[in-house]
Amino acid sequence: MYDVAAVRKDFPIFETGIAYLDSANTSQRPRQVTSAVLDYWERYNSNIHRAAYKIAEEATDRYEATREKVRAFINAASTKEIINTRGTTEAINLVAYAWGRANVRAGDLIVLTILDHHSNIVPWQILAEANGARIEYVDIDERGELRQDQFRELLEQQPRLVAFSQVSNALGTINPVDDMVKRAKAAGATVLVDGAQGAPHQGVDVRALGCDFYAFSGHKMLGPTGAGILYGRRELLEQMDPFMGGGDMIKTVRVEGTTYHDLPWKFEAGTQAIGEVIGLGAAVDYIGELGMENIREHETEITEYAYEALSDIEGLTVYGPPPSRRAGVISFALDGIHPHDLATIADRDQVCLRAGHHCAMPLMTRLGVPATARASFYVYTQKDEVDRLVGSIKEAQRIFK
Amino acid sequence: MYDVAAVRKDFPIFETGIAYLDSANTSQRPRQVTSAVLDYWERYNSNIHRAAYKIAEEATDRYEATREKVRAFINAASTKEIINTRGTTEAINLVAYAWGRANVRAGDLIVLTILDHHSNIVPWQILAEANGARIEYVDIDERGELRQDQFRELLEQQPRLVAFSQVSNALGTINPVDDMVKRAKAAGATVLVDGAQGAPHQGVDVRALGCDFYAFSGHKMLGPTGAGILYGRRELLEQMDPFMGGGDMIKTVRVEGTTYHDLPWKFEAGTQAIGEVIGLGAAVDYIGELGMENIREHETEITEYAYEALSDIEGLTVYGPPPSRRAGVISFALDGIHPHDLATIADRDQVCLRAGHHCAMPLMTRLGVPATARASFYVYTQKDEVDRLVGSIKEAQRIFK
Amino acid sequence: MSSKPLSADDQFYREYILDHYKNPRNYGRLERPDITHEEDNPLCGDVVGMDFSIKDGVIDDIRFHGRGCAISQASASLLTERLKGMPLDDAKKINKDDVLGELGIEISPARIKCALLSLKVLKVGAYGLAGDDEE
Amino acid sequence: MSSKPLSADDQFYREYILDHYKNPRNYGRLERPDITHEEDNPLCGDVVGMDFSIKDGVIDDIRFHGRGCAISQASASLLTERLKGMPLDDAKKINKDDVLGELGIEISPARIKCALLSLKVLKVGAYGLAGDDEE
Ligand SMILES: Cc1ncc(COP(=O)(O)O)c(C=O)c1O
Ligand SMILES: Cc1ncc(COP(=O)(O)O)c(C=O)c1O
Repeated sequence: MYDVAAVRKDFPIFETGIAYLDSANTSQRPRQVTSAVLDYWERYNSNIHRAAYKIAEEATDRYEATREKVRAFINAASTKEIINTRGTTEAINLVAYAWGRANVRAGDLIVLTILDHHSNIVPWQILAEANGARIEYVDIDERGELRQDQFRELLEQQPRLVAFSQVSNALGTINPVDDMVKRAKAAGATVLVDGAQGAPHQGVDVRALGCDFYAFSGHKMLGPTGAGILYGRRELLEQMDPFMGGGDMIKTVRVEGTTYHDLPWKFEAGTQAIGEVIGLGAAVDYIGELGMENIREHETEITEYAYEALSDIEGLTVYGPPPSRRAGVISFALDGIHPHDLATIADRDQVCLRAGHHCAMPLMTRLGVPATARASFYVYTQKDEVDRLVGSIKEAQRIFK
Repeated sequence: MYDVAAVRKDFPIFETGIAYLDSANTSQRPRQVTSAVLDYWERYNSNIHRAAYKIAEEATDRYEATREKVRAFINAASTKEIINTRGTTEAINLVAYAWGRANVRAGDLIVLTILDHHSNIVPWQILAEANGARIEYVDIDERGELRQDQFRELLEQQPRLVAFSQVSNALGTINPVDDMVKRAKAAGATVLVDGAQGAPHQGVDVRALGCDFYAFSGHKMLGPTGAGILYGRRELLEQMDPFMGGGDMIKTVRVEGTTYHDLPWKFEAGTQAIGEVIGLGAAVDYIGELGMENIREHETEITEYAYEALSDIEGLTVYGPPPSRRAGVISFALDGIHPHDLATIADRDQVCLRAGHHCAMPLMTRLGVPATARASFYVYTQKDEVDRLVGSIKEAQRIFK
Repeated sequence: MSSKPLSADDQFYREYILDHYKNPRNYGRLERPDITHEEDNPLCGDVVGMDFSIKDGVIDDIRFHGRGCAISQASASLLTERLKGMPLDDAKKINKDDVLGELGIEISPARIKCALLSLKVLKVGAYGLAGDDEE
Repeated sequence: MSSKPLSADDQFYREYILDHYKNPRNYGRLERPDITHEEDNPLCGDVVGMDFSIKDGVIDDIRFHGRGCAISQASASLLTERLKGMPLDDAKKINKDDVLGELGIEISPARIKCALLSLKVLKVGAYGLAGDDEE
């Protein structure tokens, strides 16, 4: 049995009394993660990869150990395919610059989706503008699910790149990524999957999935801010020029020219977020101990509970698919009450609720709403927090009656 | 009187008994910094700029408070000119992409110096290659100081960009940046100063200096890894297109196109290193309390002490300028003993010494050495640590006699 | 929850703010405005637009339209009440503190932009002032 | 410091390693090598090159040259001693553990590349094997 009370004990922040329902935004971090970083700071704080002494060797080992943990976590073939970035956004931009600028040509088609996060839209808009490519967006149906018929039509135009998210952060929609990747690859496209909401909640097997790139953020999966991952297929990464230049990503620097380091370091210029990467390793360990299956089960239980509780409230509209096809995210609206006003009232009860466009403005435009309220769940979420949310909603309805 | 013993009490790592002589590589972090990050994790851990509840407001406030602290620290005109990056390397790459790609044209001249760090060379090599510009490097004289005569000659060719470091990380040379910036500006160049070694040890007044861009790293000035700063003159930053695209750097995202956020957020795409930026703010406070003047005095005292002690050793060659014109960095060689072997022997005595090319291969080539040993100092360095280094050197000479 | 005594946050949604939200004054459009301007707060989707009719340097008539949270809409409604009949020169002097004072409640930093959106419409629309000075 | 008893790290610079460093065996160049190859470890500036003379599938003669730390140069010297007169097929079988074993000391991760540089020269030079498998 998944013991959420025991899990919560690992998160000192809950002693403040908050009900934290904004994990799709950023997760909380357990003591196991923060103490791993603290251990670095207090015992072997040093720079890596230029190690001439023991503490720097330990820092290097632990930094590289995260890479192996992440490799195993997503089942990549090699640690050469695991590149440290600040997060999903930098990971996607890395691909847009280092792969995109060289490989996307004028007139090429880029296929995105209307429910994607800005971080998986804007880098491609910038690329399309620079290289003269065009972008098409896969629409959603009335349940908030991607229109697969339209996706397949677009594939017939042989897009150069197809990029979409594993799970929508705004609606919680779980996209049929296995099928979509297979079809996109068969159509000859390079495929990037935005795993920001997928990696923490569903996990992934990049080899089974068969995508070319996979991006995710440590801070959404119990790790510190400042550390995230780009997975890239080795063959592609080998062909790519570096993104940023600087220390550590080179073999030799000469006035006449420079040779670059091997993978994965070719893409890690300058001093990396060493402590944060070490913390991410601890987060992967922590998730491994809980077990991704258990996490999923727990989230499903909470999501179903919340879905039902919210659906019971009069004047409340839930956006997106039924609970069986959604991750632990519920976006909703209240008749006559703006999401911001609801969030402000919830905040009085220490209920942390997100209100806004969730960095998915094209989706908001598509849904015809300026903003939604959103509750999202993770390993530590308990039913009591959902109950408190329901209380805040009723309170708001009382005030705005 | 500067009380180094009291300062050292703020750094738990010294309880391990190490003599840490590698601060030019990365500094240690005091409890004041680490507990600021811990406080974030345990009390108000949340994402910023989308705040709908109190802890997110506090995170946003403290994140933005760092910006104001940094602004004051370098005396920038506005917080709009302070952009968070992972460190110096990302800051310089940001300029190379977002300013360089649009402003440097075929045949344009870029002036760098032979003693610069790879992070202030490779991004420009990549840019020069992409845009067809050419690069000239200012040489050093026999004291390891930039040849100002040659610099002036190069300025006559009206370079588009001039980039150099405030202080050399490999030799400790303090460059005459005031004069160099003034001349480069007068010649019509855009000027970037790499302050990675300057900001922590000398400080800077960017308005007095008059440079267009100034880059530095938090982890070299008592802050956590993962947070650094790009200062840019507002006028230039306004004209520039964004670097990375994604969440938070936009005003509106539409299928038809996107409008970007105001400065400084235009250049901060995706979830930032929130905890790390908050830690950097605490580091700036800590430095402010010690006082930059006092830090400089303390470092000068240690550097002179070390310079003398090392110069007394037979068969030891110190590279670079006399102590009066160098920062707290001493690069040296021992006859018949490779720097790596020295570092390994020092490590046995828990003396953390750097051996290598210090990410300054063009300088090493120029000096005709494959590597040097390097000791570097900071706020917490005490003479006893220098004495232990001298002991290790003598031990190495005994073993290799 | 409903048995809770009147708290600071009930204050936040004081009766008259809710009243202005539900029954906005001067809501709608003018047929032939001398000035018309709209601003939005893209981060939360609030929109406020105002139509001004100016006679002899005085705001002779005014209407606002828009959508968004209670704070942004009530603030617009309150501001139009105040502006109606006011000489333009006086309207120019209205500042943040006036607007926040009129709302009479504590506004958290995250909601300041909602509260000041209508002021931005006034400033940018009526005077062409740069609208970003409240950041 | 000099009164310290023999420690693990004095072991690290054992007499015979220092001896190989100061008096390298088979140092220099061959006039007409059948194979010649050089590798460097750019991160620390170590360089090792080897010239091979092959007769009937046997390493008939060998010389190395280079510069760098004691570990890299002693390792090269030791390896040439072992290779001289060895059938190429046997040389092919030499692996990391052999080389590290021959050094007979504990090598920290940071110095592994120094210790194995000569093996890389052998592998890449004599067999054209990819040289990155020790990473
Ligand atoms: C002079 C100089 N420039 C740039 C850098 C790069 O800084 P970072 O690795 O923090 O990006 C360093 C530090 O290694 C440095 O000393
Ligand atoms: C689906 C999705 N993609 C991308 C991102 C961007 O991640 P980050 O802000 O960590 O770079 C997020 C999170 O905000 C997300 O939910």
